[in-house]
Amino acid sequence: MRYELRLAGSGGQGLVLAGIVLAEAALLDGHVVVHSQNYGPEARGGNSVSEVIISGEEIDYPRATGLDMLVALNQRACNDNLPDMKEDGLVIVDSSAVKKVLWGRVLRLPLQRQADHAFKDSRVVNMLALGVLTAFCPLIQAESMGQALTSRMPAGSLDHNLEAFRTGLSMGHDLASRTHFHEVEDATDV
Amino acid sequence: MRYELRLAGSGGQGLVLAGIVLAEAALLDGHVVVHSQNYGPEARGGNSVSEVIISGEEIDYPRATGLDMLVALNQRACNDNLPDMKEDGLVIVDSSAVKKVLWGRVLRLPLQRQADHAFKDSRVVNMLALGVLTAFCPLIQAESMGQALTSRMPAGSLDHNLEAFRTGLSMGHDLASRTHFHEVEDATDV
Amino acid sequence: MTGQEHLIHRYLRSSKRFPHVWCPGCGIGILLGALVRAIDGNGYGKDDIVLISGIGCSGRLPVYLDFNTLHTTHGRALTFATGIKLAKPKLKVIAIMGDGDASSIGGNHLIHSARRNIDITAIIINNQIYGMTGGQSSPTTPFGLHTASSPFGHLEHPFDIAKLVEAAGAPFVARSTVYHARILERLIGTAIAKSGFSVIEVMSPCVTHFGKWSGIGSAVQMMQWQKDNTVSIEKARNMTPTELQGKVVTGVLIDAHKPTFHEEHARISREMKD
Amino acid sequence: MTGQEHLIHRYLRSSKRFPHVWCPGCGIGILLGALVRAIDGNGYGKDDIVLISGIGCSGRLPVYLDFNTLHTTHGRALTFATGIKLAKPKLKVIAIMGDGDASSIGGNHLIHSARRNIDITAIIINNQIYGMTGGQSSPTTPFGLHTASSPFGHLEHPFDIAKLVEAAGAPFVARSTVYHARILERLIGTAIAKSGFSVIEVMSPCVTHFGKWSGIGSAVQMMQWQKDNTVSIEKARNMTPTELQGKVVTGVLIDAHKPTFHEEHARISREMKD
Amino acid sequence: MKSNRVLLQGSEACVRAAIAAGCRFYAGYPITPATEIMELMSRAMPKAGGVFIQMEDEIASLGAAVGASLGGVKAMTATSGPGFSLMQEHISFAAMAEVPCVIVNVMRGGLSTGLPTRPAQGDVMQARWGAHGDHPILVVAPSSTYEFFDLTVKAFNLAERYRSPVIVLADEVVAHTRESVVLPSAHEVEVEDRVRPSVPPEWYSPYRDPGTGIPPMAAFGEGYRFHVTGLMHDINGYPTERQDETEELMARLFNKISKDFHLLQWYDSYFEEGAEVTVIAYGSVARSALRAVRTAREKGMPVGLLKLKMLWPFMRRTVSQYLQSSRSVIVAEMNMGQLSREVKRVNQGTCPIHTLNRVDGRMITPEQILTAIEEELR
Amino acid sequence: MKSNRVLLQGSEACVRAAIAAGCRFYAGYPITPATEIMELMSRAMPKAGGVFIQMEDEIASLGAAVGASLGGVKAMTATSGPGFSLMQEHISFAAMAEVPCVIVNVMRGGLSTGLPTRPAQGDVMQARWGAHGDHPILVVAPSSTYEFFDLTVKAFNLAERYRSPVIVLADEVVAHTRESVVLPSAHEVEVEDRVRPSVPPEWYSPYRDPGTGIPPMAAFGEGYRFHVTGLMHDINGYPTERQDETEELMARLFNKISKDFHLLQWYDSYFEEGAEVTVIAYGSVARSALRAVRTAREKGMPVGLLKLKMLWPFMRRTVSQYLQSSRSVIVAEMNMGQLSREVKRVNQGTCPIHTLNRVDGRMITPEQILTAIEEELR
Amino acid sequence: MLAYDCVPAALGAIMNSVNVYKGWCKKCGICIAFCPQKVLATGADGFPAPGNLEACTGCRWCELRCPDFAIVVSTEAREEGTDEE
Amino acid sequence: MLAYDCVPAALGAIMNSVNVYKGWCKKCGICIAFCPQKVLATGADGFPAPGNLEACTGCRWCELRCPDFAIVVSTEAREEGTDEE
Ligand SMILES: Cc1ncc(C[n+]2csc(CCOP(=O)(O)OP(=O)(O)O)c2C)c(N)n1
Ligand SMILES: Cc1ncc(C[n+]2csc(CCOP(=O)(O)OP(=O)(O)O)c2C)c(N)n1
Ligand code: SF4
Ligand code: SF4
Ligand code: SF4
Ligand code: SF4
Ligand code: SF4
Ligand code: SF4
Ligand SMILES: [Mg+2]
Ligand SMILES: [Mg+2]
Repeated sequence: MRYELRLAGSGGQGLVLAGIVLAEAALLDGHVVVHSQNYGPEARGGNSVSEVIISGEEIDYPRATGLDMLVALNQRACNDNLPDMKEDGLVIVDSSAVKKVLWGRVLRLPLQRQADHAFKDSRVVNMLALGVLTAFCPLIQAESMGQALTSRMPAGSLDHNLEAFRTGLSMGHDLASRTHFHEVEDATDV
Repeated sequence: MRYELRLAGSGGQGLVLAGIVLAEAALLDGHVVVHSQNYGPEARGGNSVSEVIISGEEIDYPRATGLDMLVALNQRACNDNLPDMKEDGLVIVDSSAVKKVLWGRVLRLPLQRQADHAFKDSRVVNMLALGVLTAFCPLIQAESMGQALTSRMPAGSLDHNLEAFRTGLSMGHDLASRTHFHEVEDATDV
Repeated sequence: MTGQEHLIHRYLRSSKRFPHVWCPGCGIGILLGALVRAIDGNGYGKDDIVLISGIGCSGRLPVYLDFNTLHTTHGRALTFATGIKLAKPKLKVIAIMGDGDASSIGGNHLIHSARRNIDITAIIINNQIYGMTGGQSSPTTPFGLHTASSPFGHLEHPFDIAKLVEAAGAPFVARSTVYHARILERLIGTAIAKSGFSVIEVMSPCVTHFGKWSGIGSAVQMMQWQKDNTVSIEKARNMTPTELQGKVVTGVLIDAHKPTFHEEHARISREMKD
Repeated sequence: MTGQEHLIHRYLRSSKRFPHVWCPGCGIGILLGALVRAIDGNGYGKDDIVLISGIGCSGRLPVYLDFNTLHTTHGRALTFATGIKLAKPKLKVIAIMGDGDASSIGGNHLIHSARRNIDITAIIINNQIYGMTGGQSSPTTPFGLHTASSPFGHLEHPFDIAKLVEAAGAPFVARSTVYHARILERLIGTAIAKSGFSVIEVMSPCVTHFGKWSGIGSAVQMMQWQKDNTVSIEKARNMTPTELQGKVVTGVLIDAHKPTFHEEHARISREMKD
Repeated sequence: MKSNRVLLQGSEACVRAAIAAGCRFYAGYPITPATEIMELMSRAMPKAGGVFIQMEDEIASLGAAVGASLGGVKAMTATSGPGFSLMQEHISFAAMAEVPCVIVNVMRGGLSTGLPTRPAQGDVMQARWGAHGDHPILVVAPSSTYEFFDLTVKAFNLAERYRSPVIVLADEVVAHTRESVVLPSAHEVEVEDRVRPSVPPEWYSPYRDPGTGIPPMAAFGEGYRFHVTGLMHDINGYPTERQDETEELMARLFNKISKDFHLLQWYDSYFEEGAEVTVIAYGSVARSALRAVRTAREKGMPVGLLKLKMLWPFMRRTVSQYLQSSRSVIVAEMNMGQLSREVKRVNQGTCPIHTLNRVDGRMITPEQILTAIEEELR
Repeated sequence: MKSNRVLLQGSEACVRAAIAAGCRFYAGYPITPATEIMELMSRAMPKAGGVFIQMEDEIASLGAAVGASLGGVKAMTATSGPGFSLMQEHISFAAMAEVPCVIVNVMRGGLSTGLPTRPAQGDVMQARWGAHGDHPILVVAPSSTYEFFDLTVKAFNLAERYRSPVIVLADEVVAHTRESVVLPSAHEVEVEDRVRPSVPPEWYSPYRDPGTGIPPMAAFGEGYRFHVTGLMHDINGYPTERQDETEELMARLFNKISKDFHLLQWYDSYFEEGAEVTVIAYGSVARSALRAVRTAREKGMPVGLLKLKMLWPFMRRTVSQYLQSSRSVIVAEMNMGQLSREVKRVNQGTCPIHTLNRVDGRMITPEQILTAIEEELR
Repeated sequence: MLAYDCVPAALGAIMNSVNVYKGWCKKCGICIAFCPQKVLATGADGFPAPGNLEACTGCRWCELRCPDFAIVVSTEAREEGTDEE
Repeated sequence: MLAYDCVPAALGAIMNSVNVYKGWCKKCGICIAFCPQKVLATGADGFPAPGNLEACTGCRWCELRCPDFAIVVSTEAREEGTDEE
């Protein structure tokens, strides 16, 4: 069993931290885990990628070989990473930033909007994403995520972030309970 | 035909320059020539060695393999270099500085004394040595030495040096005309 | 039309992707504008200018400009600049360096270029931190500041770069800030025109790292800081050391005359021919 | 018995071959004597002293003395010294460097040690030339001097090393000559006792090379030159720049206080424990 | 077990290992992708009672580390390619003066400034041959967070045991990847310390062979006053040009390590049994290789993996065995072919050697290796 | 003929060659035993209308030389081991930015400061592998005053032809020995110059392959404004991380030289006919070897000598031929065995290879080689 | 996609226009903060937008201090403001 | 072979002796040139030799400035001379 997730977006969206929290949670759940991030050509700006591999046994190759889940927060991040999906992988996108997704199992959520409006803090988009993702990832317990967040986030902003995470989680659960996927839904959507 | 000479003494006695003049003279006489000098562990002080190889054909190995002639201006220089002599090689020493020479064909000349007293310039000892050596070296013309000296010495001190050279030369010729070698003359001289 | 729009676009490399690589509010872009205006104002042709940089955020500057441009190794811009200047003395050689680049790893080349009086204009973009590698302390980081490599407060004392190059022999030394963009432009123009080793220390906000560690904060706050803490050399002359505490003194700090290395070398070469 | 005979022999390594390697009349030996008397005078034990040198004639000094001695690479003595000082702060760390060693290839470490205020005493033996490699010009060679590497006259301007390290932040800077052996000894004693980066520039005749190229000549003439061209800082203060032209100003040039790096580091380490 | 598992970047493991191994001095200069090690050290050293200093450049960093080691404190520095080039003169010094120290080189992409944020293995030959003059060197190469810990501890031990600079040759992937690992606790870590002199100071010669080839090492300031130089020296550390002394020193420098070659064959072997093709790899590429070999075995292909953990001295012995037992060998590296040259050197023509190289700043993938395996077996 | 013969030190020949080859910029820093080259240049450059500058160190020296070359002027520097170590970062830069320049390393004894006034050949591997990251390099090794002239001229030509740093690896014996030689006159020297762009500036891409692998090179300040960087770059010199562009650049950097391997087999062969044993040597050791082989032939022993004049790229082709035609090979070097590793690498087990090494700062003597030959033939 | 957000000179009295190129603007806010006349404000999209353009003196400080060459002032009649540095 | 060329303190008034160790002396002449009392002169063998030892004040300048530790002044009663630097 090997489960691969990738969070992709722009630098500054906190995806590296989100990936680490995710990895930490998986560790708490007793999994073997590897996290890596893509350092773009420039330390700042540009796209940012954070990747987590969860497994029950030693992880040999530490990079994704077929993504079970992709969270993409902008169009380019989505386009660039779709080729790495497993056939039945799940793609979660921010609905306002990602318009076109040539993929079957897609979830579109207004993550950035939620962050900007409900939280008045565009930076919590990573926590919302983590929440949604947790709802769909079979290997991660929400409690472990809470614990991981607590240990990795600065105390001052913890509550705020936890709240965003929980919001994301319920958005996810909500969606999970009513989602049916149909193949290549975007094919006509060009 | 390969003829090897070595001048050995202390740093500051001008032996490197003497060697170069010798090599230059050999060149003027149409020989193939190699000159090398031994840089001691320190740039200054210590012993100094200047070596010339004269040949009619390309010189492969550029270091002495058996000295035809050794000029030694102090005892240590003499001791250190005797092992490199060819069996029938000629050793020329400064008689006041070198007391003991375990060698058959030895010439002892008061070179330093001559420099100090006749020339009131201890530095011309190298020129005196060159002169003597020329008298005994079958491959070098005295005229070529004069020419080489002229091209390699600073104009200001040229006459002075030429004079010392000529003095050495006549000391050498003088000696040459009356020298008979007997084997290991110093054996009893310890 | 007086818009900078046309001026800057005459010099930007259209083939490079914009916006440029620097963070929002980073001072390097402002310096770039001032540099272009200074060069243009002095009337140099594009082919007359060589722009050389080391490695760092500041090192990324030359690639954007349509001059002869060279991005070298960390700390060594001035060594390459020396070679180019001597190979082609007619060229105006400008070296762009970060504070770490110029005064940490490259400190020796800086003082020797000053001593030798090589005809180069050295523009040191002093953001008081290592920007490119992520906010470590540099030789100009203030004592006590917490940074990525001084988590308990910086234990070292900063260089006064201007004083250092003066002591090393630089005949022209000036300092300004990107807030003072117009003065900066004029100082750069003067420095490039000046023959000999000229140094301009440009205080520039690293919003991302210095802003974070110093607590000054945003780009606007960092620019405000520059505005509030700058004193011109003319005013500074009448101020006491206590009054000057914590202030950045700007303007032309040194302006002297000294024969340059390539003039001297040309002299002996001429003598050779005669 | 007051003879130096006993004092120096208490410190010379008997296992080394004497006379030492330096040329007749070379000033390095005189400095060595002064250094030993200063150390002895301060009452340090032999094990308290680490003597570190770079490469050059001056670099050959430590091997003769019965301390902890380290002969490093050209220009880098201060980097090793920094490591030793921080590893063992109780030790008195003295770096012996030539002018080329300290200010050419090693210039950066010199200014950074000064800036950082590492508690090291730097003794720079300034003979204004590269002795060891045979008389090439160094960063302190006078403008115009013909040397083995400036056959048409030196085209570069010399550093004022004392001024340079002052600008870099050194809290103690002094200068003397080997002619003034007693004053030199006292200055060295003061510098070693002083906490922080202390620099002593020692003017020392390179008889063989500087003597030859400058035309000053023999050891005696070079010492005479030192005698005739030296002005104490006290006298110099009342002299005009014109009067000071060509003079070597000696004495304590800077004496300030600044916390040292290892004190600061010890402070944060203590804070860590609390 | 769960409670001991931590999520650590390779760089973090390296720093913890250094502290566990007794390192109490770090001097460095930031450079991608080795900066994390420096930053972590800036926190860790004061906490551990050691000293952290950011130097003006990499030359100074290694100089300071060697100085600290002479002061009796275990010391290290970390850098990447450009900084590693600058350290070469001092590596040669440390080898000559026999000063233990650990240098981590986190390899990044390309020559010159190259691809600073991307992985490569382009400094393998430089780690062996980058410094002037003949000298031996010890180089280990971790392939995971765990190995970064393990081999850093061992690097310190080797440095102390052999009085030698030791290089930890990591790559960007190993340094930056976070992995769940169980690290040994402090008391489980085996730590070696340099042998200190047991004789009184008067008898002490810092470079006299005690029979092992490795002279006991006194620290400065502890009563043993001695001389250290980068010049050729005699047993007392004094400069010499004597032929016998020079020969003796050079022979000892090489022999002190070569006598232990058999102890320095550090590798892991996977699917050795019946392997007709052996993949040889090290560093992060060994991870891709393992995945590829696993897949191949699942498909029934007779393939094994030899993962080298020590690169220099090159393990002729071990590699030769695999060359003899294999029908062919694939050497996969993120460079133009560096360690493969050594494999060829010791091969003596018996076994076909195929190289798989990549220098575009991307990891070699398991698919690439699998393809190569399939070609070998076709 | 007599009148053309001059007595010249190797260093003097090197300087004359540089000037004949068109060198007009020298930046350097004194170091034994390469100081003579610098001192001679300080006189020669102003006379030739070029520029001489003594820099603050070796890093700066090579930086300035590369800068001058970008300004369109042929440039060189010279140093010895410790300084050569310091130059490695800039060698890597010159290789990446493809800037022609010549670096002379007069090898001296030992690692670290070692034996400064004595000869060695300890930097052979460093010349190839001393700088970080993969890159090709060209290295020639003279064995006499004449060859120091000849190979320095050729080094400049190679640098210009391949837009590459080129290293002249001399040793103390070759640099300091004075020999009577006949040097070609200025017009007899064949000089190559870098190809300059023939297209208008608008069309010019400084790193676009024109088919030969070597892009024409414009000088700064002559109308072709372009960008040069040590980062991985595209055909316009702009930084790139793209895989295709990186791969293309790396491939071109290697291919531009490897395509000409057959032209780069520079050697002299002596007593080839019927040689059962071949001695392989280079630099001053080749002189001892020639003497030994001569003596051996006089005694009737079937021995030949292969003197290598180009060390890197290693002449696999030529050496393989000799490995095939010889019953055994002796590689003699003043190091612990460096080039012999390459001989072994290309050997593939067919021919026994014996090494003759010496690292005490003394030349290998003809007697030593003769003894080795006799042993081989016994 | 992104274009010049060009506010043309008003008719008659006011001769200046202040143009922000959103494709390059990074929303650092410097132009807004340091306009001596407080002409600029943050627009709804986060980009700077001229508020009271009438007040603009054409001093060009916004342009000179923009790190991204994303703002351009066009002025036909007025002189540039004096330095207020 | 070479030994201290020891000139002992004269009886009575003069208490100083100036010793030159020829094994280490390099004949640089510094001690001779800078003796304030001109006590030293070049001997026949080129080494420094005390000429008029009576004049010696025991100031030790000869010793302090000898680069080779080859000269030693022994003084029992007198004070060292003051600096004349
Ligand atoms: C030899 C070497 N050492 C270290 C680095 C890594 N490095 C790149 S930029 C930089 C410092 C940047 O700081 P600064 O010079 O102040 O420029 P800034 O980024 O602040 O503009 C460092 C240490 C390098 N590229 N090369
Ligand atoms: C890296 C390196 N470059 C050059 C040298 C050669 N070198 C040895 S000593 C020296 C200069 C000596 O001059 P200085 O430092 O003034 O000392 P001095 O001999 O005058 O006392 C040089 C260039 C070296 N040993 N190492
Ligand atoms: S990191 Fe700092 S210096 Fe670098 S671009 Fe960002 S703000 Fe500017
Ligand atoms: S060369 Fe100069 S500095 Fe060196 S020992 Fe001789 S006199 Fe002294
Ligand atoms: S030109 Fe001046 S007044 Fe007008 S908007 Fe810009 S800064 Fe404000
Ligand atoms: S200063 Fe420039 S980048 Fe910043 S907000 Fe204004 S227009 Fe945008
Ligand atoms: S002690 Fe003084 S007076 Fe006596 S000989 Fe020496 S220098 Fe002269
Ligand atoms: S000063 Fe010393 S070395 Fe010089 S002559 Fe006098 S005793 Fe001899
Ligand atoms: Mg900076
Ligand atoms: Mg000097």
